[in-house]
Amino acid sequence: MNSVTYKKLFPHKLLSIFMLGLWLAMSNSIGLGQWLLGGFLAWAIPYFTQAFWPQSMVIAKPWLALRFLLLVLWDIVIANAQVAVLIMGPRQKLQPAFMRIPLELKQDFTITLLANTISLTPGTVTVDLQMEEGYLLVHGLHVDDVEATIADIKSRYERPLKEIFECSKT
Amino acid sequence: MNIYLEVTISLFLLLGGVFALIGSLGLARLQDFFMRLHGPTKATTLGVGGMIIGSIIFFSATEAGLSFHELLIALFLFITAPVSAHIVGKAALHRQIACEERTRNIPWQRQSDNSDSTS
Amino acid sequence: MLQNVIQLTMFIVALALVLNVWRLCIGPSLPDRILALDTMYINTIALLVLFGMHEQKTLYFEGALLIAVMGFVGTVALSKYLLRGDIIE
Amino acid sequence: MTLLSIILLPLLGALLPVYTERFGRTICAYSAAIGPLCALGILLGSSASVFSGHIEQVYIAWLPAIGLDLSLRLDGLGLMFALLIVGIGLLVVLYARYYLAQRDSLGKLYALLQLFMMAMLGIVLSSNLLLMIVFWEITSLVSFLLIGYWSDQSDARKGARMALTVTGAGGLCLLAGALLIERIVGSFELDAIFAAADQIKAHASYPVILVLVLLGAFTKSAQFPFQFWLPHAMSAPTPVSAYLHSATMVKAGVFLLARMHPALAGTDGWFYLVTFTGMATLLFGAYNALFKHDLKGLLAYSTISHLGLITMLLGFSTDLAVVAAIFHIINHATFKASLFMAAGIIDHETGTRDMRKINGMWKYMPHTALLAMVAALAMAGVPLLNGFLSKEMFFSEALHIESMGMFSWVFPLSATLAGIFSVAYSVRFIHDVFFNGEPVDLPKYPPHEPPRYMIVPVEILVGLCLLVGIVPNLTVAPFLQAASLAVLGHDMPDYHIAIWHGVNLPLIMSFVALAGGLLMYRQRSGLFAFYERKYRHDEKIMFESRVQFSVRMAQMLTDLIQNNSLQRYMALLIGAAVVAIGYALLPGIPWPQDFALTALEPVSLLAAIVLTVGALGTVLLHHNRFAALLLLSVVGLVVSLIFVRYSAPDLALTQISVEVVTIVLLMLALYFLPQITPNESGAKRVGRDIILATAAGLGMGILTFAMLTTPYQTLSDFYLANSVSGGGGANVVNVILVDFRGFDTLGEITVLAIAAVGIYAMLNGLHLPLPQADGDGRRWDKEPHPPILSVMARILLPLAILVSIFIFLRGHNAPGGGFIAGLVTSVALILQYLASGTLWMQERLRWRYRRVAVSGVLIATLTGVGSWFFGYPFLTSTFDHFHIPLIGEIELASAMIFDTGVYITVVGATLLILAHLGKLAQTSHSPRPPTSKAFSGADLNKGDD
Amino acid sequence: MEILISAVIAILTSCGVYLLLRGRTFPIILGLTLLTYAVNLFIFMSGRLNTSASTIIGVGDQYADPLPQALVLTAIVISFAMTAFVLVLALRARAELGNDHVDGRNSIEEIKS
Amino acid sequence: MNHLIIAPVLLPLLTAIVLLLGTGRPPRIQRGISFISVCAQLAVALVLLSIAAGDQTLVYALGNWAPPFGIVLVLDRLSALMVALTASLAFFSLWYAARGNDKPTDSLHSVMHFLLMGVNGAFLTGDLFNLFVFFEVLLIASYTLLLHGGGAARIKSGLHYVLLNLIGSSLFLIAAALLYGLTGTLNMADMAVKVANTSAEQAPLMHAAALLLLVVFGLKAAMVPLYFWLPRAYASASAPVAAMFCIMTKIGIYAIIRMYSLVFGTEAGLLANVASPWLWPLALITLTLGAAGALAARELRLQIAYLVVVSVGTMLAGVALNSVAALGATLYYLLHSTWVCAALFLLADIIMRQRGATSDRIITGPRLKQPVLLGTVFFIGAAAVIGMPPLSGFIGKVMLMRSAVSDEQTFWLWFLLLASSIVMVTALSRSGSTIFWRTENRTAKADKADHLALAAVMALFACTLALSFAASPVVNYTQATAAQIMAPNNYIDAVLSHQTVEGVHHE
Ligand code: NA
Ligand code: NA
Repeated sequence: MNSVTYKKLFPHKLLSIFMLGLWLAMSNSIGLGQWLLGGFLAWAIPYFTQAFWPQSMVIAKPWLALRFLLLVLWDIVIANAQVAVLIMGPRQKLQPAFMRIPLELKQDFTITLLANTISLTPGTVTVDLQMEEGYLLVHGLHVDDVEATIADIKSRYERPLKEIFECSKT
Repeated sequence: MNIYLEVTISLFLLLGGVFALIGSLGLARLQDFFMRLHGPTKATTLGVGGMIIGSIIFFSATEAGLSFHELLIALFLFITAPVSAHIVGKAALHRQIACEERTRNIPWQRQSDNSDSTS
Repeated sequence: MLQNVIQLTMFIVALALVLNVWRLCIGPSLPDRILALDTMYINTIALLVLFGMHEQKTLYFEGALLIAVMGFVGTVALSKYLLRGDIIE
Repeated sequence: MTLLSIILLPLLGALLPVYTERFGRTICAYSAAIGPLCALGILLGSSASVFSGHIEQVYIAWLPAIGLDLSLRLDGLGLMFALLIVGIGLLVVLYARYYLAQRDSLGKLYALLQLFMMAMLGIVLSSNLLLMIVFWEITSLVSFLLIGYWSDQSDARKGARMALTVTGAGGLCLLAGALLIERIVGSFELDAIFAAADQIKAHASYPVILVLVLLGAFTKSAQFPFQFWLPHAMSAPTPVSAYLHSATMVKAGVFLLARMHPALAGTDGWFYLVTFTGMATLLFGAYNALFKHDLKGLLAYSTISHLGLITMLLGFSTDLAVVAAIFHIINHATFKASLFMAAGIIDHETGTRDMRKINGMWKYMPHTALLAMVAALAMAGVPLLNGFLSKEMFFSEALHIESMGMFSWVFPLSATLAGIFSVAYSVRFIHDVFFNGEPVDLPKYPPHEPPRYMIVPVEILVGLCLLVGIVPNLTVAPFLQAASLAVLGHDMPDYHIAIWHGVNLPLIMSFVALAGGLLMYRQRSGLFAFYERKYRHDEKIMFESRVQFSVRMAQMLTDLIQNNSLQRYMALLIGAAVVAIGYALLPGIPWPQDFALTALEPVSLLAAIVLTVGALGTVLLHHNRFAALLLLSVVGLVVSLIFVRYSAPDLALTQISVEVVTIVLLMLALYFLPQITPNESGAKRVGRDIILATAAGLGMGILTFAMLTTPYQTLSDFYLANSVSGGGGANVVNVILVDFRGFDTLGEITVLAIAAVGIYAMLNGLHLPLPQADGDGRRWDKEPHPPILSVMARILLPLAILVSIFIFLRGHNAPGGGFIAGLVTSVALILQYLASGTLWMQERLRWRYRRVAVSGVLIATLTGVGSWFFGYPFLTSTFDHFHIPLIGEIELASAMIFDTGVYITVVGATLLILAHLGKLAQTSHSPRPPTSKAFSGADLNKGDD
Repeated sequence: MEILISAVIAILTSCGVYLLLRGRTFPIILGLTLLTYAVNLFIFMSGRLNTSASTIIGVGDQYADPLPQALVLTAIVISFAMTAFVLVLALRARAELGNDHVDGRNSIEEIKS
Repeated sequence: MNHLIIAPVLLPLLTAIVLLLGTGRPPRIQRGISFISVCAQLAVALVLLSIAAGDQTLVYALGNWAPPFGIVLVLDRLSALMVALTASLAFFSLWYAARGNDKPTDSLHSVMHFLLMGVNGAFLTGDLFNLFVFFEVLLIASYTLLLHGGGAARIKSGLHYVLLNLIGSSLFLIAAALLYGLTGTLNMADMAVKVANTSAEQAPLMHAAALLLLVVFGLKAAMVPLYFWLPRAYASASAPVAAMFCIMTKIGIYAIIRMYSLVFGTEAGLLANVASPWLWPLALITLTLGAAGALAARELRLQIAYLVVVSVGTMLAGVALNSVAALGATLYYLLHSTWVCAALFLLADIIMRQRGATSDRIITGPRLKQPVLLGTVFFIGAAAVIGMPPLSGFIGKVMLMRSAVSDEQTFWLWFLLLASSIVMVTALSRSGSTIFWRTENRTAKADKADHLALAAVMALFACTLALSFAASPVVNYTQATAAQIMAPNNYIDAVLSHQTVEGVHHE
């Protein structure tokens, strides 16, 4: 089996594994029947929908990815508390700002991940993406220093993402 | 179900509930759209997350074996919430909805106060 | 105790829903209203999760899952309408 | 059967001429004559037995359930009439052969004439009153076609319509009368009716019956005040007039009077109604006839007058009056038919019927003139002619009626007066046409004698006038006797028809009439001037204007009610429903007596508040359509929460999925519609609508509450008990859907498939103006597919499909099933459309959605059909458990295949609808320059074009 | 709760009916949707209020009447099909008649002229 | 077990599916499939008719679930008659349509078969909710058919028709749910038993449900004040559709007869004959307004549509009289009016095509290409629809008039029937004489009517003539049908004692 047909037969291995896990979680059961059925579906669905998602994502550094994931989760939880305080606090003290974050990332997928990460972590929401000009427009709820926040985002989220997904081969 | 479990679940639930309420409060009381956007996107999502954890513990304790399927809901929410926020924000941006005056770098006012501009 | 906490949380979430619908009514802008609706979807999910615990049944899981999917699609469609008018191009 | 053949022969004759017309007019005429000739032969053959008092009868069952059967009789009255109908009909056939112009279709005329003859024969030979009415109305119908023969003439059309309306209406009255008679007698058979004559006359509804039957007779026989249609029927070709207005159509009315005489006559009601109607008609016709300048007009009014005479005689009801009436029927038929034919000849040869132009015809066509003059004298009642005899009898009877006491003199007086006029118009007919100087401005000049055979019918008829007039006992006596027997029911009274009874009062009256008539004609110029001044109205115009008026009234009424306003129709429909509920609950709303209400829950209360805000908000914000849409979604969301609250997770799943698809759909449509609903309802309308809406809401609320608090017993225990064992599924709702009530589901997915097919057809070729900006005039965003959205949508697709398969597979035992799974799949694919666009999707998904949808229905249907092969009814399900090592037990149910059909249908239909609607913008055109205000509020003010 | 549910159905009906009586297609369709909600709830209520019950055999010990639920499902699907149809019909009407009035006339225009 | 009962539902359904799957095939093949199917349906319908004539009520339990738990189809005289009438109408409509009146072909034929499925299902089903489902099937099909061919007039009337019927469907659901909520059953026979035993407290609610159903069926039947949708809709529909639609009002009438004899009939205890006091006056007003509309109409097809309204009024009056004689007469009249009105719609189409731009407006226009032939056919049709003897309309009316009992009934029914007849005489003589006689001095440029299309029209008229001259067997059938309807216990017994097939669903 050459690599092309192999790739066609199993277009998204990672997705397949993920889906199998999902299936087992959904059916709330780990019987053999569910493994078989889930395994079949985890193969069949990506196979039949591959036309919809042609480029496959490759994680170059899985451990970094895991670390990044935990980081983001942590950020979500901790900083959410801050936002809660901000929301409940006096409204007039908030210092909102729009920020343009210049992008080093090139791929749709990673940019999307970055944008979503920014949105999920507190205080910032990605409201626009300009691919040609290469920046994300982010709204911050309470930004003391615009430049610092941009730099923080770039180092905290963009760089790891670039390493995980885009710096692999090519 | 033992009392510690109950307390844990209760904590998760109440915390989640409070976050959800705060998110909605933010939506209700903040001054402009872009500020309001933050509340639901995060607080509410996190709140639901908390409740889902509570639920997972609850059902894992009451039914036989672990019950993970609620996790799927949280997964979906965390995947979709930022995209929702993005697309609504984009719409607002497109419509150039009035912002609080103190907002810096309002994109459609770039010509007038370029001084503060980033990049 | 747990039942009382569940009920209380449900009440809190319901209160959040009322706040959402208030925002939905007063707007003022259409994105505001869409945002309010989207929040309502999420709060509804919370309500379903809580209700499942209240009833001690897992029957509402699919409902919550579906609301998550449908709420997302709805929000996307509504926002796209404001952006492009033609939501399917 | 011979009787039936008498009726059917002309019917055959009706078909022949249409076919033979192409072989020339003579052959056509011969072929037309064959049927009537045979019928005549049969009639004459039967006459001997009729004379001997025998009544030949035929009965063929047609519709015994309602008493409508082919029941025929040939008695004296019928024989006499049948002979007139067939005999004069034959002469008309001959006459028409020469009368009709080359451009007119002779075959059509013959066909109609014979159809008419058939109907007339039916009337006079019917032994069943209902059957008689059948033929009666056929004569009305066919006369419409005959009078309208020259359909390009406005007069002909109007005359035809008038005749049809008047005589048709009379026929319907007669029908009502007949039905009333049948209620009393229990049969439509004449024998039964005659036998029950006393019973009828004594019955409370006799006056109604009498009036209804008389209305039938009077309209047909052109009695005052229904006479007006007859003069206008003169726009028919003359052969038609000669036939309809001498021997047939108009005589049907007096025939009916004679026929029903045994059953209805002999009461005061009959006497007054019939006599005075006849008298009024007699005078009215006679008076007007004198002043008509149209030859046929004169004859028409004369006909009216003579019909009045006959009616009056039948009103007298004495035996001799009846005999006189019958006698005059025969006489009038002969002389009037010949006069019409003569008039037609003159018209034919001169090109006009205006007596002011036609003068001195004696010089040009002496033969015709002689015949016409004899006939006219018969009409005037001059001795030695048949008219004289019956008129003498009439005078004599008029003198004998004493039931009016001291006022009985009105009868002889009016008879004499009518006689004077009758003489005067007859003299005018003779003098003004054949003498009175030279013709003026004739369209055809010089006139000459008609073709030889055209005049033969006139000769025969005039000959008959003379024969009857001179030797009545050798000619008509037996017919008269037989007919009288049929009408009176007993033998003829002792009477004697003779030319000379000695000098008696009737003779003196005749002489007064003759002298008076001549005198009156001499003084005509003054009378004419008087008439012109006094009497100028045209019944045709009046009738038409009345019809026009009723048409306008109908139009006003219809436009008033049917104003094409959906808002009104909706209000009426909803109002009807409100009335239905209100009326039913009026006697008392069943409040619960010992019903424990469930406690109010705070969370539910909050949810209800949210729902109320959503619903009211939708209404209040409905002018801003997009905002209303958002509020509507809230309502849907809370409704699904209610489903959850009350133990219906399946419903919640369905509701939430359908909701989103519907919202997407609404937005797809809203793009092409105005964004703002104009404020166009006035305060009154809004007030009305609020009242109606409140009433409807109140009604529904009360119904709900009453239902919720009423105990009930349901079938559902059966479903709960049999779901697992009989349907193989734990989710009872799903088992009901795919098994217990799978037929409903089959219908439901068929609805979905049809909707898809219909929408596909509607979208085909639909072009809508493309809005270039949103409601506020903002141009659209330039980016059609935001990349973040596209990426996430693609990631979500496999996940969503996984979820949908999960929901499908679990559906039989847990909330879910084919329908919801189908919606989830559809929504996942719609998300791709939203995020990446139609073109992108078309490259990846090459399904033809219509086929997909239909295939789903096919799968479901075939699953159902499959059970036939096991000897079970449609849709019988089967399932079994299989134990597979390592995996465990697996259940396979045929219902799953059915559910697959549902799934496929839903996916196909939903995607067809949404994808094709989404494609609309690509196929639509953009008729306007892309200005920023192109499709906004201004749109409403400018109107779209 | 019975009163609350009745009130909810009453309000949905009233709002739906009011919108149904408007003159433009879009509000009418909104009204139709509201009325459909009311009707679906009404059908659902013909199985009475069942809390803490289910229609899944083996889940819980109380069972709700499953039949009305099945009927509502059918009704939802059918009304979805109908809504889609009437919506496209409204578009077609807009194209053919030039406006979105149900009677094909633009009443503001008429009032003005 | 006789699977033939379900054939009137499945045959058209499968035909429609096959036609849609075969989209793109030449019209010839599509028409062929459609026509063969409709012939088969006609044959099936006639067999069913002969079965039902044996006075046996046949029950078909779908899914082999015994009534009242599963859905049943019930074949009695009435349903057999209606199914046969539908098949005959479909036969002629599709025959006519196949002569070039069916473009785009695939959608017309397939949707027509979907319609047939819905109509037949509605006639055959013995389940109230299933009746709703089939109503929806036939309605959605009818919406599509009504719009077939497009154009502003169709769209406008279609919009009204669709929206009104959507409300009607909602009302149906409310009524059905209410009845379920009170009786706990949807099977009509079972419901009849339960309704008959209604307590006094429940009676008002039942009454409300019964009257709501009357509104629903009244809307379908085009009863005043719910007839508004009909005239414009019928007048603007394409000819084969308009002809086929002549069955639509009869579905409402059928439902009224079925519901208010079986469930709310004479034997329904507290709810006996709840519809009668409404039906009678509304029927008479319908009759009157229909006649006025026919007189007022400015277009021929609109006039015919109003004649349909008149026939609806007539039939409803017969139903309201609530006796075997009246019901028998009504059913006979139903056959008559369906055929005649359908034939007139088809004829109007032929006429309209020949008149070119003048179309069917009742004004002076060019001379027709075949004035005598078309005129004769029109004349017969007009006479039949008015109720002139000896045609079927007359027989039907006489039967109906004879069935009136009380003086008041007699007066109003006779008066209005006869008055409407004379109004129709005036109306049709005006339109007929204008169209055929008051012509311009030029002949229409159009082609002669297609022979086979014309033959379809004439054959349909021939049915009317056959109905007139061979009235006796038909009247016997309809009278026996009426007797069967008025004795609903046979129906109830047949359904409730139905035995399912052994072997499945039995533990
Ligand atoms: Na003269
Ligand atoms: Na589009």
